[in-house]
Amino acid sequence: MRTLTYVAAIREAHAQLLERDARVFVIGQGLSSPWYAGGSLDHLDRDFGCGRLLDSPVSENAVTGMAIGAALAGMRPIVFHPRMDFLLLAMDPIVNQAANWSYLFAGGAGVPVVIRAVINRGGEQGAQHSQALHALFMHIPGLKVVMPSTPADAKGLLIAALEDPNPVLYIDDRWLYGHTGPVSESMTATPIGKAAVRRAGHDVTLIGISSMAAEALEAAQDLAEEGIDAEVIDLRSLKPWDRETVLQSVRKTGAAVIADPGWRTAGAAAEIAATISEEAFHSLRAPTVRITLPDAPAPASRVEERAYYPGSGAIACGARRAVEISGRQTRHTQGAQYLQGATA
Amino acid sequence: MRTLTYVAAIREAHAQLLERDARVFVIGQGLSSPWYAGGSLDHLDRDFGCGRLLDSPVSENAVTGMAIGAALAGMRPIVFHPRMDFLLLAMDPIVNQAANWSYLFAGGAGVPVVIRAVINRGGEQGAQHSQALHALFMHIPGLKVVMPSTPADAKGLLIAALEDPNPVLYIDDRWLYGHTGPVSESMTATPIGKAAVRRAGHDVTLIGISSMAAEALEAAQDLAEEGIDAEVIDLRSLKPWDRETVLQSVRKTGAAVIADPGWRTAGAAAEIAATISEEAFHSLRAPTVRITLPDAPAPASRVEERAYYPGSGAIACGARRAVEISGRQTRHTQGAQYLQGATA
Amino acid sequence: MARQGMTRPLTWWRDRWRMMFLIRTAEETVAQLVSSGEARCPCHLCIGQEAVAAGVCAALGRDDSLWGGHRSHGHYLAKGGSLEALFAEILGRTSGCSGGRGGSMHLIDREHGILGAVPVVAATVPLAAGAALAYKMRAEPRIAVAFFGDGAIEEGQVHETMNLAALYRLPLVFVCENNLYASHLHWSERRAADNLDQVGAFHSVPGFRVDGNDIEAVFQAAEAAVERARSGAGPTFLECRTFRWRGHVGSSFDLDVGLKRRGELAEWLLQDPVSRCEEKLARMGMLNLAEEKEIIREAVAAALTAARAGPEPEEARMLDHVWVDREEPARCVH
Amino acid sequence: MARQGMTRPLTWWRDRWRMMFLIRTAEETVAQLVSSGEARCPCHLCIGQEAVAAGVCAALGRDDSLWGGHRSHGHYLAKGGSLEALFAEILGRTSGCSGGRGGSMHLIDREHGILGAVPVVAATVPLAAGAALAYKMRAEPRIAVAFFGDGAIEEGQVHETMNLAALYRLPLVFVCENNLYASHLHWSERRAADNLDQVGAFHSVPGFRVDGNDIEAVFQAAEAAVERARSGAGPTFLECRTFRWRGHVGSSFDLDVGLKRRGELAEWLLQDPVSRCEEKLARMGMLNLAEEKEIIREAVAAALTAARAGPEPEEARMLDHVWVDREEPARCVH
Ligand SMILES: Cc1ncc(C[n+]2csc(CCOP(=O)(O)OP(=O)(O)O)c2C)c(N)n1
Ligand SMILES: Cc1ncc(C[n+]2csc(CCOP(=O)(O)OP(=O)(O)O)c2C)c(N)n1
Ligand SMILES: [Mg+2]
Ligand SMILES: [Mg+2]
Repeated sequence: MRTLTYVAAIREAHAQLLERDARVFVIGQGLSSPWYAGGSLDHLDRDFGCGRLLDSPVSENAVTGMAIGAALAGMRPIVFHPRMDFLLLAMDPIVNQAANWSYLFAGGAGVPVVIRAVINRGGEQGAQHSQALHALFMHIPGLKVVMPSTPADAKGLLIAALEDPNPVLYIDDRWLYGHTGPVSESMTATPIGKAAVRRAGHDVTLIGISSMAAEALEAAQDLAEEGIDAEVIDLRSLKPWDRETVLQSVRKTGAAVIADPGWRTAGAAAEIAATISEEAFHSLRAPTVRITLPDAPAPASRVEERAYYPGSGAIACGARRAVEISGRQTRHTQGAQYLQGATA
Repeated sequence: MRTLTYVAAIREAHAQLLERDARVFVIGQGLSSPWYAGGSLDHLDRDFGCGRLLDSPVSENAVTGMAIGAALAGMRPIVFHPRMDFLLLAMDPIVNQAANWSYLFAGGAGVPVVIRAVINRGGEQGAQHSQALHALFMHIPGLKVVMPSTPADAKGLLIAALEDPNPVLYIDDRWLYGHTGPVSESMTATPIGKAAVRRAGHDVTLIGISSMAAEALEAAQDLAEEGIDAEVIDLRSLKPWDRETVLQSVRKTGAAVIADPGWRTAGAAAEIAATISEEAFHSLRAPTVRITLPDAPAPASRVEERAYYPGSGAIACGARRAVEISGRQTRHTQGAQYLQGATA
Repeated sequence: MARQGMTRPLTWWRDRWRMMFLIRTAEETVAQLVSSGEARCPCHLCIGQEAVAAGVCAALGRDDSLWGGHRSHGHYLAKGGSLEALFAEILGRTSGCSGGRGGSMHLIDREHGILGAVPVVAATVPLAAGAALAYKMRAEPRIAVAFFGDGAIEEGQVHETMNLAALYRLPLVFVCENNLYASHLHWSERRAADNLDQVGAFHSVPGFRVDGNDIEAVFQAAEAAVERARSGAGPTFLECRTFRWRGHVGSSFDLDVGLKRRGELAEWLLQDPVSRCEEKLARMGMLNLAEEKEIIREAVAAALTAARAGPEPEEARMLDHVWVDREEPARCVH
Repeated sequence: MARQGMTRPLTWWRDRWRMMFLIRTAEETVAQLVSSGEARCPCHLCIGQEAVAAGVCAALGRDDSLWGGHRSHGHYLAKGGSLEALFAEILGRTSGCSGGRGGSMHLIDREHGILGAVPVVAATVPLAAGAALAYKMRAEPRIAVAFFGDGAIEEGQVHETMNLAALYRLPLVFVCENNLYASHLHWSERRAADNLDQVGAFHSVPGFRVDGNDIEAVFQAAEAAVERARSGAGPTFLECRTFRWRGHVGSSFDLDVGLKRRGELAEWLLQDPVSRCEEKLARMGMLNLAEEKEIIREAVAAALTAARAGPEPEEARMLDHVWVDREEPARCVH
């Protein structure tokens, strides 16, 4: 299969969706700008015309509401927010309207809208231009939330989001835009609600969300060198999330590390940790570790930014701790015992 | 001490705060209406004048922003939202502005604003007029969140919120307005971040939030009759929350039930459950039970409403389950064994 | 924009009157249900404002879409919604237009182009614009109408929507029912000037002030606005001045709520849109409406009886429809 | 509102020029820091727009408060903010005005009444109104000024705030720097008409259009608006028409961004507010500004040197100030 970057995969998904279905259009702030979409929408306006790429005024509330209304009138809109921070201006249409609509009217009307929001952090942008607010939306009944970590899923989940008859929040991360991977040329949806086991392992389960899934995979490689065999799950969907895959893995490994690019308190990782402790209570041999942002807004200075965003190192560290407490016989501990025996 | 209702305690706190400090004022939608504030602000406009009780147009975003600006200019505003649902229109000022301000400017400016929002549910009002969205705010660094369950704390936490130099979200619940209890006539603050142990017990810890703390206390009474001795903690503050009190109790009882008036997924109860499983892992003898709303918007019909809102019964049920799994020798199990022995 | 002097046939006046009288009778019935406690959900009655719903909807086609708010019983009926489904919804029955899930404040009937009424103030205004955008993109001759109150103008999203509607020349009509109050607050407690018809001027949305208790004036203004929208010329704003006879919510008259409501109500009662229409009918020779009234009253009573027979939801189905499970087969025009 | 014909002394013109030249020089310095990579945070330069900041702030007292947005270096300097603290902030030093926590887009200096500039478009507009409310409640003679761009008008909260400001007669001045673009979009891609000065009309906020590159015109309009606010007559809206020479963000010129930017820029370069002020000074006899310029350039260079010497934050203190721990002792006028 050919290789694409994450950003090219997003762009291709848009192009193919626009091509396939006349009901699809994109609306939002910055569609045609050289900055806002980071290449993910490049030239779509040229290829499909401004009539289907509406680069809108700065009116997050009304623009999001319009996308919802258009969806209710038979279109398949993608409403674009170049930063997730700006969703805070569109909470009424997203949470009060789109999320409730199906339930309110007893299924009489779904809202097939895709709300695309970008985690656009780092670069000393500071607290109002760095937020990863996915946990807020994970809490809301009636929404679906997806967070692809690979180019294939960046494409596949956008397709799935668009095909879903419900409001789906699609969250991509600028830090992943340069990542490469195989991407099908055809329009293959990644099923919403299904996690992906990126690496099988026996000693500990690493559950990664969005960019942290990629970091978890890296951590697993480092851990493997130390003889710790980690299973890596890329959650991909946050709502609904794939409890079965996660629980099955944790029941096997007995220990879990959750890596989440959001804040700690009442975040996505809390839900997963709580569920694990409820549903895999008797298999769990060590406390679940949450690797998250600290409970602080994003700083601007690079020094503080470096300390603020955890990566594969922190995940590996958490995994070592979990494995140690779990008392599992890993190749790592077996080796250590063997050496102890040899020197005894 | 004299007895007051919860609603009278809120009103008294407002009156005393307005009386004591010329910097205090109240702004928001519905202050002087016969409906919106449910008696919690009755006649304050008459007693303190419209200059200090600004019954505002329906402009949640700008009104909340104004309260924040006034706080930054030396006032001590209380901005009132008669339903928590309407906070969704004021997320930018609350989350992007007020919560970030101190951190953004390295402590150069705090935002001493109280954002008061009411959980106003039931009565067949339906999905957009029933929400308990506290978990969204618990996730946000820089905010404080309090949820009194008793008349004394309804007064004490409003005073504390106002005295705090940070933005504090004060959430009261209309279902508690008629509850009565002793309330000090003086202005005694309830410390933010301190839970209250409402009942000491050994077999299981019931942790209640807002109205669910009252339900938990009721559940404990029922459980006591069955010989289960529950400890009841009223969390009172959600952010920061009192980890120490909760963990100390769970380390003692080995089992916990969290009763939260919000949705389940990624809610407040998830954070508490996750923390318990991290920090009291080796003491925990049963999976923590979360008693929450189902992951569904609020229905309107009374039949569905009845099923939707859990109460003391569900809490007691969860507690029995936890106690049973924990294998703890309660008076209940001891009695059963005794009887078994007697009949053997 | 008014085309003065046009004479409409008696049937036109009779049909408008029928709709207004139907709304009035239905609302009085709801008031009784509220007073008796049989209806438990919050009900915001439009008694006194019937001409706005009836007049605007008379200018709409079935394919045009309507969006409303918390006070939308009249909009729903005028656009063709079923009386029984309305009562059933208010009584929390699964036979309600929203399956008993919404109550009075959440109404829908997609087959009649009622795409949704919900109680967050101003919430459906951008949604209506989105529907209008859909029609425009598909080059369909439909238009969308957003009904909202004077209070909604205080919400920023209405202004955002006006700009977007003008920019994209959307086939949209903004209908503001200015009943001078938002809940307990008189307009003068919420704005510096009484000029709601000017709200769109800045955004290039032409605005007109209409006597909202004059069914013909409302219809004329709506017809012109609808025509403008349908022709591709863009959105129009209508301020329909009116007054609600009952209180903000429920069946009470709120006589002591608000600045000067008691006196205002006395004056507005003289402007009853139903009586004004009856006078017109009388002038045109239709003097006796007793039989007509009886037919409508019976229809309303029958609808209520049928609604009462509807089943209450089953607890066990409480979690249905959090999500739409699949694309519903296209069962309606929208 | 302009008081035509008033002759201002040479010193007035010289002081205004000094401020504009200071802002220009500082911004050119920032542009270099961005180009060289020394400044890493997003910087939105106001080169070409200096007269708005300098003109409005000349009409303000130190106790008056200023609120800004993403493009606020000029506002900060004109209101008295420290050059060194600005550079230090941009370079992420703890000696920065925001302790290195904010970078270019988050500026504060409470001692000079700069209560905050943050990059969420329109976010500080309601905050400014809140400050104005505080002054009014305390019967202080202060006023608040909100600076924002033409794009901010598209955010509903600005309209909400205008209504509230008029209703409460707040001592507030809205200053809209209309540079014709919001990021890459020309006004004509965002609105149906070029009429921003009309935005307040509906809300009873008088509005004036001003040549934003004419320092005297800006000052006159601001002075009148400030006087109106301070006298208790309420808010005023000023549309200052101007143009940014550099691109939306960073040091590039964005020549190929936007509908017709290249041609527009060529025309607007001829309207350079600094040169126009220099011509005026020349006409008044002050022909040689070389020495003046040198002094300012040296001050800017010295500030940069001092800023560069500031310490970077310590990782270990990253969690400080999530909350304010206690009431800070009143260390400033606000
Ligand atoms: C966003 C929001 N804020 C506040 C409310 C509470 N509320 C319900 S109706 C109403 C007044 C609406 O007044 P108006 O728009 O004039 O409609 P009317 O009731 O007069 O028909 C308010 C403020 C709400 N429903 N939604
Ligand atoms: C709420 C919000 N939406 C979008 C953005 C992205 N954004 C940053 S600057 C800008 C344009 C602002 O234009 P204008 O107000 O005219 O100010 P100018 O840049 O021209 O000075 C936008 C849309 C933002 N910062 N905040
Ligand atoms: Mg009204
Ligand atoms: Mg601009």
